[in-house]
Amino acid sequence: MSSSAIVKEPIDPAYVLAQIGSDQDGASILFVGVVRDHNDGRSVGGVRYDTYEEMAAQVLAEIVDEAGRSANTARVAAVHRVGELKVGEVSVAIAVSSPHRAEAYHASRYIIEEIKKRLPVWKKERYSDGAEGWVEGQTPDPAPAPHVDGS
Amino acid sequence: MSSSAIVKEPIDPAYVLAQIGSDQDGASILFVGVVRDHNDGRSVGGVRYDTYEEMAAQVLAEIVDEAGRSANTARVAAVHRVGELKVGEVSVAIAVSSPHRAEAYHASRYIIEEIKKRLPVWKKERYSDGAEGWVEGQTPDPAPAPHVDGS
Amino acid sequence: MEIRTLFFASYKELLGTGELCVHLPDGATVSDLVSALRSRGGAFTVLPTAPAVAVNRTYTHPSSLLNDGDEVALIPPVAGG
Amino acid sequence: MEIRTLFFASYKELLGTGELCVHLPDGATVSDLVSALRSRGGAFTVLPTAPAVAVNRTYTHPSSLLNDGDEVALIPPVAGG
Repeated sequence: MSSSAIVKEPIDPAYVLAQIGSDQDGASILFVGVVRDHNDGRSVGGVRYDTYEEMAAQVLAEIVDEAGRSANTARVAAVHRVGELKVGEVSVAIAVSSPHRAEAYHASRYIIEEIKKRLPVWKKERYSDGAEGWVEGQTPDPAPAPHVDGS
Repeated sequence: MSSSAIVKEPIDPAYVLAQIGSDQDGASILFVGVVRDHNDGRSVGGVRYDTYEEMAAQVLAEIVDEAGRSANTARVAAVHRVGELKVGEVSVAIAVSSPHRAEAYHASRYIIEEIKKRLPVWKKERYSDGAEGWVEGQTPDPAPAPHVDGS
Repeated sequence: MEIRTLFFASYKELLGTGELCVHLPDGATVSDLVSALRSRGGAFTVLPTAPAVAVNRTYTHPSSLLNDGDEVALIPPVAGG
Repeated sequence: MEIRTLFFASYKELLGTGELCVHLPDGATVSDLVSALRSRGGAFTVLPTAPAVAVNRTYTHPSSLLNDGDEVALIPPVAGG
């Protein structure tokens, strides 16, 4: 019931949302990450996401699996885009459904936080003044704990 | 930038999501509440939501406004359906966008929790065995605190 | 004074009506209205002694004073979402 | 033994390459690989002494032993989402 992918094409959030949900589920949550026009006070014109594709696909599948197991019978789908993105374009879409809303919120938040901690994806911002820079990220832990922690 | 409504017609979550988002916003969250096929161990065939419509419209607008003010420059939209609903139909859709994800998650969760605490809407479940029953709800506080509490 | 009193959901089913016009002496409170209703007997005695109440569409304390023409709703526990 | 070593993002830009084949003695660890790279001098000295490392696509401790044919990636701080 769960799915995940690293893609180069634009993401359609409605399509990701349509991957999940069932008659047992009272709550569905869609998280959409979008390239915004500023970061740390600088005006951003666009970004490029690089990736270690084979590993990223595997890590994203693990994160989705962990979230699904933690949230009682959750249906989970996550897609991360890589390559060149313009302001307003979707970088990540995460959909979760679950019988009750608490688990769905928890699983949704878990996935985006774990993506930021350990998905091998890097972001280079292109600023309006022509400069570029790699976004300061997080150093992945060598043994990520496979449990869902508090929000 | 915020909107809210009590409606009798089916809700299109994608339409609610399309109400929000801007180039300043890095995170959008859509919460969708769906009529599920069971509750408290009983098989549910459908539900009816009754409402005190004039007051519900006013209370939902207040909740949306509180969430918007608490989440830094959030764009917020919330729609609650009333009347007869079948299993799988959407009862509520809440969309929030914000520069950062923490505020968006917080505002989204705040809205659904406040709806359950104080929106004058009542749910009668129709069970597979033909019986019906009002869902045990929450008694609204006479002076709801207008601040966003922890999740 | 005259109070337009509204009933919803389980209260409406219990009483068999969604609306009543209730006459009360000046200076009456929300609590007085509830007592007046319960004193009608029959199904009215099944109403809680201190239900949630909205006066003119705002949740209000039982001790609040009522005014002629107020719209008062007795609110069963809510279950939206 | 021979280790296929991958560089991404800022490390790739720094070194001007995304991949190197590195020869190491048997029994070498992840740390030994990083030391061997840094000892090449030039831009290599700018690599952290203990970067995050994935061996065969799994995050691994610096003390882990390497095997001939391993794919080892040096992982700059990640910034997905």
